[in-house]
Amino acid sequence: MMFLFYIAATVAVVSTVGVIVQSNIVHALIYLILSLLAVAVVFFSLGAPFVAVLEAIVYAGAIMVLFLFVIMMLNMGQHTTDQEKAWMAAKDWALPAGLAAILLVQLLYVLREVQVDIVPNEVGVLEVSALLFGPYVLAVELASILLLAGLVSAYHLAKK
Amino acid sequence: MQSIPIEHGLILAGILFALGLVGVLTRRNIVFVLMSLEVMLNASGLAFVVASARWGHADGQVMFLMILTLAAAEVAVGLGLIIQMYRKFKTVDIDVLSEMKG
Amino acid sequence: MILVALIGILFLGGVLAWLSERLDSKLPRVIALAALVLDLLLMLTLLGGDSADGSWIVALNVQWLPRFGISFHLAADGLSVLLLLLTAFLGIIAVGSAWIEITERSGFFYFNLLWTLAGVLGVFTALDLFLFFFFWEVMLIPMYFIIAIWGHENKNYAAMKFFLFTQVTGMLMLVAILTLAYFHYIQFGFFSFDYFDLLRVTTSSAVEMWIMLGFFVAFTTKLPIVPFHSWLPDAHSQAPTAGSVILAGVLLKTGAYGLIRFAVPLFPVASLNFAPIAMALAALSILYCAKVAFAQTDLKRLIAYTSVSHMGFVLLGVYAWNEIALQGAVMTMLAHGLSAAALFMLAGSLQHRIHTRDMRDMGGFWAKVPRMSAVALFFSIAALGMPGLGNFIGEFLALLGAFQSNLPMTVLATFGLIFASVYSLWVIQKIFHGEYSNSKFNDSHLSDLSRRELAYFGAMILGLVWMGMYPQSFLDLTATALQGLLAGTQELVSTVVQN
Amino acid sequence: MTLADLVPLLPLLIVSSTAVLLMLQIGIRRSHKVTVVIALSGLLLATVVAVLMMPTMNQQLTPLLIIDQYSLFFTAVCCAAAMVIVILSYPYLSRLDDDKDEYYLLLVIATVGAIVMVSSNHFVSTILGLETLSMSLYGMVAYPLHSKESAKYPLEAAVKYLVLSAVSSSFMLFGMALIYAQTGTLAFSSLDSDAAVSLSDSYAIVGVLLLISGMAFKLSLAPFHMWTPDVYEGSPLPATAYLATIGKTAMFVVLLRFVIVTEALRYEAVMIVFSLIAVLSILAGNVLALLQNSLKRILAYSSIAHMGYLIIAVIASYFATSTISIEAVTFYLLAYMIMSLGAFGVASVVSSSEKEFDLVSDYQGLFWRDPWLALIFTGMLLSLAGIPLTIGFIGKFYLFFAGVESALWVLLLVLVVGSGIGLFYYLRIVYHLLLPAPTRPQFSSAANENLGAYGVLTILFLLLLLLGVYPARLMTLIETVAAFI
Amino acid sequence: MQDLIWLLPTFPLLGFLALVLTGGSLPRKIVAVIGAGSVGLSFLSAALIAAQFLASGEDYFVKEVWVWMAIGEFTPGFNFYLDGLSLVMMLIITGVGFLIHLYSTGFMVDDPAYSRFFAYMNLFVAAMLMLVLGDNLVLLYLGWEGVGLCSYLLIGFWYENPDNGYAARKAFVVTRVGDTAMAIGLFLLFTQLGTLNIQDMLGAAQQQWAMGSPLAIAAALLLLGGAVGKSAQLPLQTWLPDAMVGPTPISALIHAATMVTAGVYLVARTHVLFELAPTVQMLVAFVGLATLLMAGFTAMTQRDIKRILAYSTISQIGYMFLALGAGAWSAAVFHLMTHAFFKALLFLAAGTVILSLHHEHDIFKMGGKRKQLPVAFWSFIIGSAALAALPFTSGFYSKDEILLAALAVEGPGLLLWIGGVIGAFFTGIYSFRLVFVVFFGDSKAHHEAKEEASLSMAVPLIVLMVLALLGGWIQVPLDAVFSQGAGHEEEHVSLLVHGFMIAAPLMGIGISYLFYMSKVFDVDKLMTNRVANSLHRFWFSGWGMDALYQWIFVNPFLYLARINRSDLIDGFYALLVSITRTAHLMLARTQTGYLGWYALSMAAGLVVIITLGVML
Repeated sequence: MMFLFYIAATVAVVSTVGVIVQSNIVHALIYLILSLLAVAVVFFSLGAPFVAVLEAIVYAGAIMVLFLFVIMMLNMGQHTTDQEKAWMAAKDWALPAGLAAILLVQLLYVLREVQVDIVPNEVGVLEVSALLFGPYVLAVELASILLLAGLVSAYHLAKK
Repeated sequence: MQSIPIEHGLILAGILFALGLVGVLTRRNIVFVLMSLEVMLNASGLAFVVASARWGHADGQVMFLMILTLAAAEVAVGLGLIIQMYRKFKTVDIDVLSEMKG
Repeated sequence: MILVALIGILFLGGVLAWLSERLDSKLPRVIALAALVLDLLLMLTLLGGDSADGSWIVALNVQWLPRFGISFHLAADGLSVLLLLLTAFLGIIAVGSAWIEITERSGFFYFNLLWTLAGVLGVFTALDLFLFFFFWEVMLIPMYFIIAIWGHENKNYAAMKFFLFTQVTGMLMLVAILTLAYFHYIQFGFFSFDYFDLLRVTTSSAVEMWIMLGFFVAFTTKLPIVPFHSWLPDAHSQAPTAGSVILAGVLLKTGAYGLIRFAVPLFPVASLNFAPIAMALAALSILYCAKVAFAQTDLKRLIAYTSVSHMGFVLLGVYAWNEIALQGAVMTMLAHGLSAAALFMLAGSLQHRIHTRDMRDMGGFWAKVPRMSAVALFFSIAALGMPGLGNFIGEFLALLGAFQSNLPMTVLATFGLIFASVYSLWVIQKIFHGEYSNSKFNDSHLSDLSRRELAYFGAMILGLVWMGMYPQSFLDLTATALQGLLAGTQELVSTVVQN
Repeated sequence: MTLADLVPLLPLLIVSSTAVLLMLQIGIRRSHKVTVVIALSGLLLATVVAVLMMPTMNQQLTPLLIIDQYSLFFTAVCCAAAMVIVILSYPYLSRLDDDKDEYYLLLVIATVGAIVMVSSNHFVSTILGLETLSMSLYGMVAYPLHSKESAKYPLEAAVKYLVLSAVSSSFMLFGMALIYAQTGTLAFSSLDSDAAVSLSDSYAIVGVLLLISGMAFKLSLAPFHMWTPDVYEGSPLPATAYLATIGKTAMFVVLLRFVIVTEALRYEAVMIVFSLIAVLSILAGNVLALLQNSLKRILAYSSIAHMGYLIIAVIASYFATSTISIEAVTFYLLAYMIMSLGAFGVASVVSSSEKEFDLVSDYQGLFWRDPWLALIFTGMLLSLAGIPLTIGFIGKFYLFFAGVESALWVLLLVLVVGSGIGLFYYLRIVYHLLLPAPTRPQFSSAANENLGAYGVLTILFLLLLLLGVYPARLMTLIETVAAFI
Repeated sequence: MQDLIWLLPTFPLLGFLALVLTGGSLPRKIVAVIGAGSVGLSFLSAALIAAQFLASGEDYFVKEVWVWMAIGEFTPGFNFYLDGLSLVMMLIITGVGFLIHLYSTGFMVDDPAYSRFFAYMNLFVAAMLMLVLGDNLVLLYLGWEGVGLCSYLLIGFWYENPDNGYAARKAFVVTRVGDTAMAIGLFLLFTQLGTLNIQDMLGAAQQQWAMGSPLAIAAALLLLGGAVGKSAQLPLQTWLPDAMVGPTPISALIHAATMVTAGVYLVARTHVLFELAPTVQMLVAFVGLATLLMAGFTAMTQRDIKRILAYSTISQIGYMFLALGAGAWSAAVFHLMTHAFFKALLFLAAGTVILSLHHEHDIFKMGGKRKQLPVAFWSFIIGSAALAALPFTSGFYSKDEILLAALAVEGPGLLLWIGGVIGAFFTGIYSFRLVFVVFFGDSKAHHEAKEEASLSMAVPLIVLMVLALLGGWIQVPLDAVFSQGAGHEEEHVSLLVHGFMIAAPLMGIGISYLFYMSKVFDVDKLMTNRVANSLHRFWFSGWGMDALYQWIFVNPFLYLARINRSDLIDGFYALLVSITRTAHLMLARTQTGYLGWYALSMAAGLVVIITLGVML
C-alpha cells in the first residue's frame, strides 16, 4: 500500500505540474484527469475506496467532460496554444511561483513535526453512508440546495 | 499492511495545493485558471481524506463529498461564465476583464 | 421639565420652520424667531428660581440606555443658565442677521440654525456624559449644513475641515468618556455615565492624565486653542453671517463650558499637573493668533484669528482654577460672544453690500457709512479690551486670577493686550479710515446700517456696556456654581495629596 | 431525526420551500409580480416564525446546526433584509429584457445559505452554507449579463468574484483539513480549550490561519479586500446590496461563533493576525475610499473599513469579562445592515438595470429635487460615519466601549483615525447632495413609480433614527441573544 | 455737594452720549453748547466741590457710587476719592478742559465732523476725570485706557490721511506697551496685597514690604512702565511728536495739559510704593533727566511748530519726573499745573497761527505774525516765558522748586541739578527760537493769512495768559497728601545756585536771539560743519529712537506676519491631508483591475499571515 501511495503521489504531482505548465489546453486537461485519477489511487491506498471511486467518476469523469465540452465549444485551436506560450513568460511566473513556493515551504515546515503513521483501515461505503444518513443528513439536503443554486446560476448564465 | 506517515499525505496535498495556486496566479487563460482551481479544491479534499484516514473516521470523507459537490457546482457556473465571456470578447484572456479599477 | 421644553421647542421649531417653507418662504424666519423668543422668555423664568443657593435646577433624570447606565439627565445651575441666555440671545441676533441675507431655502436654513442651537442648549444642560456627547455631536451636522450650503466661495473645504476637526477630537473624547465610565464600573460595580457618579471615580495618575487629555483635546479644538485652531479661520470666513455668529458666539463657548464643567472637575489632579502646559498653550494661542490675525487680508479670517486669541484668555482662566480667573473666563465667554458675533455681523453686512471681504480693497468707509463705522469702532475697541466694556472685565479677571497661579504665562498672555490693539486698530484703519475709493468693488449697495441692523447692534452694545459697567449681575449668577466646582476639586485634590 | 426536530428548522424549511415554490412557479408561468409576491411572503413568513421562535429556542440540531436565540435573531434579520432587497429589486429589474424570475430564486436560495451560516457551528454546514450563498451570488452578480444595455460589467464582476472566491474557499477548506487532521473533529465546540483534543501549537494553527484568511476574503478584510470594489461596482445594485449586507453578516456570524466557541484568540498568532487585519482594513478601506467618484466603490471600500471596526470588537471579546463586545458585534452588524441597505437602496431606486446612477456627481443637488430621498441618503451616510441621532452612532459607541473595556488603545486610535478619514468621503457625498441642482438632472425623481421602494427606504430611515435615539429595547434584546453564543 | 462728585464725569459723558446718539444731525450751535457746556458744568461743580472740600478741612473724601464687581476680596467699585492731589487734577482737567472746549468751538467751526469732535473731547474729559478721581487702581485703569482711546481717536480725527491713522495707532500701541506693564503691576499688587483700593493698597504695602524689597521694586517698576508710556518719557516717548497730527486743541488738551501728565499723577498717587523702592525712585529721576535733555536737544532742531511744542512737553514732563524721582511730589504736581496752563496757552496760540495760515506747520514758512496776530503773539511771549521759566512767570516757581529738590537729592543730586539747568538753557533756546522765527521777521506766507480768530478763541487765550503768568502764586493743597514727602524744609541754597538757574534760560534766549533774530550767527553756515550737521540730524530724528524701534520691533513683527500669513500650523494639517491623499493615490493604484494581481495579493497576504503563525 505504501508503495502504491508513493507512486500515485508522484504521478499526481508530475501530472499536476503538467496541468499548469501545458500550453495545449487539451493536453493539460488530460494531465488533469491523470492527476485526479492518481489522487483516486492515493485515496484507495489510504483506505477510502468509496471516495476513490467517486473521485474517478465524478471528478475525472463528469467534471472533466464538462471542461472538454467547453473547450470544444470555444474552439480552442492551434492559435490558442501559441498564445498560451506567449503568455507564459518567465517574469510572469517568477513572483507567483515564488510565493507559492514559500507557502509550500511553510506547510512543509509545520508538517515536519507530525509523526503519526496511518495504518490504512478501510473506511468504506457503509461507514460513510451511515454518517451521511445519520448526523449529516442535513448536509445532504443542503448540498442539494447548493447544487440547485449552481444549477440555476449556470443555467441562467450559460443560456443564449 | 505497511503504514503511511500522515505527513506524507498532507505534504502531497500541500504540493498539489501550491501547484494549483501557481496555476491560478500565472495563467491568463481562464479555462486554465478554472482547472487550477479544481486542483486546489481537490488538494483540500485530499487533505480531508488523509486526515480522515488518520482518525479512522468517515467525517473527512463526507467533507470530501461536499467538496466534490461544490467543485462541480463551481465548475458549472464558471464554465457558464466562460462561455459568455467568449461570446462577448472572443477571447479567454482574463486580462480583458479589467475595466473596473482604481 | 422646563429644560426639556427649551430644547424641544427648538427641535420642533426647526421642523416647523422647514415645513412652513412650502406655505411661504418668509414664514420660517418668523417661526425661528418666535421659537427663540419663547425660549428666551422661558429661560428668564429660570433666573428667578433657586439657582442662587447653588442647587441645581433638575429638569429630568430618566433612564435612557439602561444597559450602560445611561440616563437622560438634564439640569442647570447658574453657569448653565447664563450660557443658555447667551445662546438664546445670540440665536435671536443670528436670526436677525439672516433675516434678509438668507433668501434661498430659508426653511432648511432655519431648521439647521434651530437644531444647532438645540444641540448647544443640550450641551449646556446635559449632566450625563453620554448625553453630553450626544448633544455635542448633534450640533455639528446642522452647522455643517449651514456652512456647506449657505457659505461662500470655499465652503466645501471649510465645512469639511470644521467637521473633521471637531468630529475626530470628539471621538477621542468619546474614548475618554468610555474609559472613565469603565473605571467607574470597575470601582463601583455598575455602569453609569452620570456626572455626579463619575465625579467619584478615582484612577491612577497616569490614567487620569490620559483620560483628561481626551477631554482636553476635544474641548480645546472647539474653543479653539493653538495648535487645534486651524479649522476656525476657514469655517468662520466661509460661513454665512448667521453661521459665524452662532459659531463664534455660542459654539466656541461649548468648549470652554466643557473645560469648566467636565475636564477640570472630573480630573482635578491631572488638571493641576497639566495646568502649566495648558496655560502655556493659552499664552501661545493669544500671542500667535494675534500675530497671524494682523497679517490677514480677509476680514472674516482676521476676526476668526482674534477669536482664537481671545479664547486663550478663557483657557488661561480655566486652568488657573480660582474664582477670579473662572469668573474672568466666563465673562470673556459672554463678552466675546457678543463682540465677536457683532464683528462677524459687520463683516457680513459689508460683504453683503460690496461682495468682498478683502480688506485691501476697502478704505475710507467712514465718510460713506458713518453709523456702521462707529459701530465697528465700538466693537473693535471692545475687542481690544477697553475697560468699561465686557471684554475687559473678562480678560482682566482672567489674567488677575491666572497671575496667582502661573506668573510667567500670565505675563506673556498680558502682552496679548498689545497685539490686540495692533490688529483691532489696523482693521479700523484699513476699512473705515483713509481715503475712500470704490475702484475695487461696486458700491452701489453700500448703504449705512438699516434700522433693523441698528437695533441688534444696539442690543449688543448695551449688553457689552452692561457687562463692562455692572458685571456683578452676571458674576452673581455664576458665583455659586463656580464655587461649588472649586470646592469639589479642592476636596478631591486634597484627598489625593494625602494619599 | 424526528418530526419534532423539524420545528427548529422551520425558518430554513420555509425559505427552502419558497425556493421550490418559485421554481414551480417559473415552470408554470413566468411573472415578475407573482415571483416577487411569493418570495416576499416566504421571507416574511420565515422572519415572523424566527421571531416567534426566538424566546424559547435553544437546540443543537444534528452536529451541523445550532438553533439558538442568536442564530434565530440573525435568521430573522437576514430574512428581513432579503425582503428589503426583493422590494428594491423589483423596480430595478422591471425593465430588464430578460427573465427576471431566476433572480428571485437565486436570492431566496442565497438566503437559505445565509440562514445555514448563521446557525452553523460545524465546518460542514459552514462550507455548505457559504457555498450556497456564494453560488447564488455568482448568478445574481452576473444576472443582467444577457441584457443589451447592462448597466455595468456584471460579467467581469462575476468572473472575478467566482475565481477569487473559489481560491478563498480552497484556503478555508485546506485550513479546515489541517485542523481536522490535528484534532479529528469538525465541530467548533470540540475545539475549545476544554476539549480533549485541542489546537496545540502545531500545524493546526496554520489551519486556523488559513481558515481565517478565507473568511477574511469573504468579509473583504485587508489584505484580501481587492476584489470588493470591482465586484460591488460591476454587480447590479440589489445584488451588491445583498452581497454587502447579508453576505457579510452571515460570514461574520460564523467568524464570531468560531472565534468565541473555539477561543481561537488565545493563540498569540491569531491575535496578532486579527489585529493586523483590523488595522490594515480600517486604514486601507478608508484611504482607498477617499477620492472615489463611484458610489458603489466608496461603499465597497467603506465596507472594508467597517469590517475592520468589527474585528476590533471580536478581538475585544477575548479580553472582556462582560458580553458587551459580542453585543457590540451584533448591534453593529444590524446597524451596518440597515445603513448599507439604505444607501444602496437610494442608489437603486433611482437606477435601473439599464442605467445605474453610480457617480457621486449624479446625485448633485438631490436635496432640492427630492428632499425626502436625499434626507434618507444623508441619514444613511451620516450613520455610516457614526454621527449621533443615527443607529451608526450607537453602533460605534458599542465598538468603542468594547475596545475600552479590553484596553485596546492602539486599535482604538486606529479606529479614531480611520473614522476621521471616513468622515471625509461620506461628507463629500453629502456635500454633493447639498449643491445646487444641475439644470438638467441625471434622473428624475421616481417616488411615484417606486412607491414600495420608497416605503421600505422610509422604514429603514425611521428605524435608523429610532434605534439611534432610543435603542434601549434593542439593547436588551441583544444582551439576551448575545448570551447564547 | 461733595456727594455729587460723580456728576463730574457724568456731565461730559452725557454730552458724549448725546452727541454720539444724534450722530451729527444736530446744528453746530447746539453741538457747541452741549460739547463745551457739559465740561463747563463739570468745571462749575468741580469748583463748588473744591471750595466745599477745602473749607471742610478734611484730608480726603470718598464717595462710593456702586460696586463694579465683587469676587471674594476683589471688590473694586465706582468710588470717587477726593484729596488735594485729585482736587488739583480735577480742577486742571475741567478748567483747562473747558477753556480748550470753548476755544475749539471756534477753531473747529469749519470742520464737517464738528459733532464727532466734541463727542470725543467730552468722552476724554469723562475718562480723565475717572482716572484722577478713582479710588482704586482698576477704575484708574479704566480712565487710563479711556484717555488713551480718546487720544487715539482724536489724533486720527482727520482720518482721510493714512499718516494720521498711523500716528494715532502708534500713540495707542506705544502707550499700551506701558499700560500692559501697568496691568501686570496691578496683578502683582493684588496678588501680594489683596486689594487694589489705592489707599488700602498703599497702607498694606507699607506694612508688608520692607524698604527696597524686591516686590516693591517690581511693583514700582511696573507702574513706572505705565507712567512712562502715558507721559511720553524715555523709552516710550516716540509717539508724542507724531501725535501732533491731530487737531491743535487736542494737542493742547490731551498731549500737553492733561493726559500726558497722567503718568506723573500715577507716580505721585502711588508715591508710597516708590518710596519703598528707592532704586526705582532714582530711576524715575534719571528717566526724567534723560528725557528732558533728549527732548530739549531735539526741540531745538524741529521745524514743525507743533513738534517743537511736543518735544518741549516731553521735556517739561521730564522735569516732573525729575521732581518725582527727587521725592518732590508737590513740586511735580505744581509743575504739572503750571505746565498745563502755559503749554495749553502755547498750543492754542499755535493753533491760531496754524489756522490763520491754512494749516501750515513749518515755522520757517511763517514769520512776521506779530502785528497780524497780536493775541497769539502775546500768548506766545507769555507762554514761552513761562516755559523758559523766566522769573515771575508761573513756570519759574515750579521749575525752581524742582531744581532745588533735585539738588537736595543725596548722591547724584548735583548731577541731576546740572542736567536740569542745562535743560533750562535749551528751553530758552527753543522756545524763543519759535517766537523769533514765527512772529518777527518777514512774512513768508504763500497765501493770504486769515484774520485773527473769533472771540471764543480769544477768551481762552486771555484767561490762560493770566494763569500762565500768575499760576505760580496758586497754593496747591498737597500737604496732606504727601505728608511724608521729602524735600519740604526750605533748604538754604547759595545765591549762586539761584543765579545759575535764572541765567540759564536767559542765556538760551540770548543765543536764540543771536541766531534767529539778529542773525549774528548763521544756522545754515553752522550746518555746513559736518559734526554739527550730523548732530543736527541725530537730534532732529529724536535721537533715532523711531528708527531703532522700527528695526527692533516693528520690522520683525511685520516680517513674521508676512511669512506666516497662511498660518504654519495650518500647513501641518495640510501636510496630513496630502499624506493621506498620496496614500490614497498609491493604494488606488494597487486596484489594477487584473484578476491575477488580485489573486497574487491574496496569496501574498496568506504567506504573510502564515509566516506570522509559523514564527510565533
